[in-house]
Amino acid sequence: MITVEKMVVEAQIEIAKNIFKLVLFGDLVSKVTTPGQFVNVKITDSTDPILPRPISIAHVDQDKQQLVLIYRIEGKGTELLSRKQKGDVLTIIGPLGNGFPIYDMKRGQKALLVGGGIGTPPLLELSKQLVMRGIEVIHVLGFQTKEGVILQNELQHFGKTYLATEDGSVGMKGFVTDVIEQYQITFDRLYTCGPTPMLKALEANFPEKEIFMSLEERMACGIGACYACVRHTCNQDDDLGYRKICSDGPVFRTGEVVL
Amino acid sequence: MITVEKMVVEAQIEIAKNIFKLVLFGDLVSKVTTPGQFVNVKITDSTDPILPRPISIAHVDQDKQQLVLIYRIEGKGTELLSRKQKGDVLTIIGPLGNGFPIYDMKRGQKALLVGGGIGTPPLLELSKQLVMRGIEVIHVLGFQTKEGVILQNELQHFGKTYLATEDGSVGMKGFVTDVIEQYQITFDRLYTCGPTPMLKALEANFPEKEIFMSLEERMACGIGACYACVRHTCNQDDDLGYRKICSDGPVFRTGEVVL
Amino acid sequence: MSRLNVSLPGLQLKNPIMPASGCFGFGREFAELYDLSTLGAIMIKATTVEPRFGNPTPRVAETSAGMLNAIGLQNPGLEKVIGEELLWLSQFDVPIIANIAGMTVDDYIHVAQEISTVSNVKALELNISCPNVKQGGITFGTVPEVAKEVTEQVKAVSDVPVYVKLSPNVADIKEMAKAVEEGGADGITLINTLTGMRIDVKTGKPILANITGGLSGPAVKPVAIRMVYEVSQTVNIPIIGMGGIQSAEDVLEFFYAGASAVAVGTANFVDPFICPKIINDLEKLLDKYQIHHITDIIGRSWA
Amino acid sequence: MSRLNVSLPGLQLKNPIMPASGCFGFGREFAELYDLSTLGAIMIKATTVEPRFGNPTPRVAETSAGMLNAIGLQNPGLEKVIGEELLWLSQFDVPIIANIAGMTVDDYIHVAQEISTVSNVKALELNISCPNVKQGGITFGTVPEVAKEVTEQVKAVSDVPVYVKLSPNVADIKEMAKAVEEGGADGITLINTLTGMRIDVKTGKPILANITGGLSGPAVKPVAIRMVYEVSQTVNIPIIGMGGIQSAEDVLEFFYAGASAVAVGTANFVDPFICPKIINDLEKLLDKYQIHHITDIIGRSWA
Ligand SMILES: Cc1cc2nc3c(=O)[nH]c(=O)nc-3n(C[C@H](O)[C@H](O)[C@H](O)COP(=O)(O)OP(=O)(O)OC[C@H]3O[C@@H](n4cnc5c(N)ncnc54)[C@H](O)[C@@H]3O)c2cc1C
Ligand SMILES: Cc1cc2nc3c(=O)[nH]c(=O)nc-3n(C[C@H](O)[C@H](O)[C@H](O)COP(=O)(O)OP(=O)(O)OC[C@H]3O[C@@H](n4cnc5c(N)ncnc54)[C@H](O)[C@@H]3O)c2cc1C
Ligand SMILES: Cc1cc2nc3c(=O)[nH]c(=O)nc-3n(C[C@H](O)[C@H](O)[C@H](O)COP(=O)(O)O)c2cc1C
Ligand SMILES: Cc1cc2nc3c(=O)[nH]c(=O)nc-3n(C[C@H](O)[C@H](O)[C@H](O)COP(=O)(O)O)c2cc1C
Ligand code: FES
Ligand code: FES
Repeated sequence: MITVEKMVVEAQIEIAKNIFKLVLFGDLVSKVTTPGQFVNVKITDSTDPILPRPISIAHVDQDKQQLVLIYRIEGKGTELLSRKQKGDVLTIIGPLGNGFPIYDMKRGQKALLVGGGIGTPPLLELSKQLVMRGIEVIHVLGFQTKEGVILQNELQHFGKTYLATEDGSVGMKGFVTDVIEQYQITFDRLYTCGPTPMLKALEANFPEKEIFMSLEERMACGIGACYACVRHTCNQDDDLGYRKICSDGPVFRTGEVVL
Repeated sequence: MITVEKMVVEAQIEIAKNIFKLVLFGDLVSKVTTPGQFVNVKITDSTDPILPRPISIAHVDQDKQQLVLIYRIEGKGTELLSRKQKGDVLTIIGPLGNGFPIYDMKRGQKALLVGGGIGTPPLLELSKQLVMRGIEVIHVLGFQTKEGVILQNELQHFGKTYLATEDGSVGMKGFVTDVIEQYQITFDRLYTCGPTPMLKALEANFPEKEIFMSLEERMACGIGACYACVRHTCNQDDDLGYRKICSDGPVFRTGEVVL
Repeated sequence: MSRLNVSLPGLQLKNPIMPASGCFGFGREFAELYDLSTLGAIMIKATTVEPRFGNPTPRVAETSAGMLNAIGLQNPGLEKVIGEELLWLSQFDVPIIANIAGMTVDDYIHVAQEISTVSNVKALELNISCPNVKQGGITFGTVPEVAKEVTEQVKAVSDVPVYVKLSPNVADIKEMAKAVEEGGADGITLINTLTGMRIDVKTGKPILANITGGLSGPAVKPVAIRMVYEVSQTVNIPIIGMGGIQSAEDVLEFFYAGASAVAVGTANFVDPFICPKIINDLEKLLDKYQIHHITDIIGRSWA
Repeated sequence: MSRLNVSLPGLQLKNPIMPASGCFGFGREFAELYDLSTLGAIMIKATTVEPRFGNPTPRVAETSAGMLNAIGLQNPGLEKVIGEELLWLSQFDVPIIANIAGMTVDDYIHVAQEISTVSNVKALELNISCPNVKQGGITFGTVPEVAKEVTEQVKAVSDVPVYVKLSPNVADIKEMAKAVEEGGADGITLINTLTGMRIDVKTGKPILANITGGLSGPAVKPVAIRMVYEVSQTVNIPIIGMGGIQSAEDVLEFFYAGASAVAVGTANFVDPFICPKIINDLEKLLDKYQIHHITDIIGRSWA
């Protein structure tokens, strides 16, 4: 059930250059069902900026009624968000979308989680929940440089974690696909979130594998009403011919929508 | 010299229902020359609201580099202003306008200061400076009800202070003009700030007296550039035919501009 | 006794608040949030004869106090709208205003004829002004003669009253309003979006794939209020006003300007509960300003 | 070597930033704040043959991310503008663009003829679009033939290049631009304000004494960008763009859209130091985005 709630900021920490971890408290947490869902964050009560910002839920703690967002400063909205402090209140619309399917994986199976840059956060909750269900997880994370690396330690906790950076400043020099190849990583299913070129490369490299990827698009409503965030389906005979990233996704199986 | 400065909020206190006293700290204070000048307060860095709000300078402390604004919540801007707390920063444009002329009054002369409602604040600094120059001051303040009364104690400190309220809940029931008549208050010069009907009544009741009144108008620039705040001159043969309230005023001698 | 009910051609509204076309889909998403029967009416997404995918993405961009959209009239087409969406909506006690669009006059006639026979469709809203449709659509909304003509032809086939939605991208809105009134319109809705554009400073390229889009939100409210004020004094048919409404105070502003009901668009994206919230606040605001009935204040700002 | 200098008909600009007409008076107030010679140019307040007091107050109202004004072309009249204001301005090393207005074509001719001979006036800006002048003024700005005609006649008498300032209150800005280009305009400035209105919710009455006013500020920027984008690809004369500029980033957006220089209006009221601030920031922004010279990016958003 989607709700609109004034959630309270419990903490805000800069975990890497311009990347922040925001801990929010409120009832809305109890409505979160799957890793990979997101929320729409209304950053001010004013009209500047007017639209809410979609941010993935990185972590949920039902006992403490907390959820964690991890975001990078991109423009005005995220910059303003980064100035919020403990005790401040934010209007949150959510939880939104359908997350990563996990219930059909079987104990003992192996999941590869591939994160690219600021696409990594939703994999944290996913990894936790997979491990809780007895799934083996391996992480491959790609960043541009050392400075952008996030969540390595946290994910390490749940499973083996490889790193790649484009400039080689830490981990392997190259892309996530290079890491997977180099270490000949095998898996039953691949979950991923990150920039489109990365998603395309993964899709191309593992045409026979089951891959679930979380997508992004400019949004307005976040709930499926405005048709801002549609993608064509790959299947031309599909009854609808499109999917909305916000409400049908943001997670899709490869082959469902055109990247 | 007009400057634009980020001034620091040192205190914000609700001194009557919806009326606040805001203490600001900064260099700009040293530029204030006359009681009755005002500042333009940019309440947020955002575009909501976009225009700065003109507020009279109620009190200046050059030693502490402080100035005091006293304002009532009228709409969005003043409501947002009232939420500012110690340590917050506000962009202030000022000092603006020409205040009440005081240097031509002589020691021992008697000044009557008449304030109507939220027009009272600029009289505080005026009263202080007049007294410092050896002028005798008498205050007559008019409010709608007891709840709206402000600055009575502060002004009392400088000179005799009479009160009128429309509903008679405190002081004399009636208007400031009733008080002046009732107590047969005499004076050499009258200074006033308040609603236009009050200013008109004073002008009509004391046609032979020297009266200086502070006026209000919707403003944009506050510095004389946009022509938003003009009034016709009473003298039809005046070279210009108009005055700008922001930069030629806000204080005018009666008979200079049409009320 | 309600102080918010309003009677307009074809429409008995419990209250004068309705979501604007294109900002509420066909209501399904909002039905999970609140009871749609609380709404005065629902203006459904523009319906065309054939299904339309619309424009490539990005389709939205943010602006100061507003947003641009270039959805491109995406909709499942007349058949599905009638067979699925309107049928589904019939479970709610709420009149539907069917927003219809097309590339040709024949398209309009076709959609109007069929959709106006559906039982919960109580009025049509002729979208002659959508700035995002490239093939000719735009001229419908800016040339009085053409607007009049489409209105006449749609009126001739419609089973229900016809409201014409005007574009603000014109030099003289009164002229447009008079033309559609002459064409037989039962009411006017305005404003649709102003054509605008944004460029990404990082890339130097337009943000919207469609390059230009329609500007909506609080930024356009002063233009909307002005047009409602002008049109309401020019024609004798009622106006449903819209453009930047975010609060019950904004609703009053539209009524003072001359509107008889209002629609809420962009604000649904900022707060999905905004319509019930406004309905709720409006009643309180009538008390505050000692207004007996909302209809008492229509056009109060006129000289 | 400057990376900000721009050459336009009649104008050698140190930088492409100038205050917009009506938002800077005749510069006197700002001269007390900073050296006017730092500006690219100054567009002075509209000048008419006779002095004008303008409209009754209130003349301004705030809107979401914008403001309405109905100043009504207040100015001291041609004689004083030349004899006092322009003379005073001649102490600064800055070209003046004289914004001229009138009720009749003869008025325009009269003002143009005289003001264009003043030595620091390097160009005229024909204000055919001021929405606040009631007597006929408005139609100048919305009918292509009339706009062309005024342009021709003013061109015929002017000693300096003529820029025509277009009104955004039209259905097709390209048509207007073509008309004034045909009329001989040396450049186009746009946009003037959009006509809007606000009503005071407490009283139910219009806030502006003039009822309607011109909308400016960030709210209108998307409309301005769209029009600069359209017009710059339609005509072969340069454009000075304006509408909602608040920052150096906004300046880049206008250049990408196709402007060759820009004017800053409303923002001068929000921060009187905004023009020098933008000039200062712009240089840094060129570094950030690795732009060699500001003129390199004119029209970069075009397909
Ligand atoms: C489903 C989803 C989940 C996301 N999760 C995260 C996350 O966990 N962490 C994170 O850092 N970022 C995430 N993003 C991206 C994030 O929404 C944008 O970085 C953010 O909206 C930028 O806002 P801004 O005001 O800082 O930038 P501006 O450029 O000023 O924003 C202007 C407008 O563009 C939109 N916009 C800009 N960039 C993007 C983008 N990449 N995707 C969608 N809209 C955009 C904004 O929402 C806003 O409407 C997610 C996006 C989506 C769609
Ligand atoms: C020279 C001068 C001195 C002033 N001194 C004081 C003071 O010391 N204390 C105080 O409480 N008020 C003072 N005012 C009035 C004060 O400026 C307004 O109450 C305030 O601007 C209202 O802003 P708002 O956002 O709360 O109201 P809104 O109604 O939301 O404001 C909307 C717009 O209208 C303008 N506006 C609204 N009311 C007024 C008004 N009465 N005068 C001018 N502009 C107005 C605002 O500035 C803003 O641009 C003064 C006004 C002037 C011109
Ligand atoms: C995303 C979006 C889609 C829209 N789609 C339509 C549409 O299909 N038909 C239509 O007539 N108007 C459409 N509009 C215009 C709105 O109905 C409304 O006229 C306009 O947005 C102004 O109101 P607002 O400022 O409250 O949004 C759309 C607006 C938005 C923002
Ligand atoms: C108070 C005010 C007065 C104006 N007066 C004039 C004028 O005299 N002549 C003119 O051509 N434009 C005038 N304008 C329009 C501006 O020059 C400019 O075109 C418009 O405001 C858009 O720019 P902005 O959004 O940066 O303000 C005026 C604008 C404002 C706000
Ligand atoms: S953002 Fe509105 S439908 Fe997806
Ligand atoms: S407010 Fe601009 S001239 Fe007075």
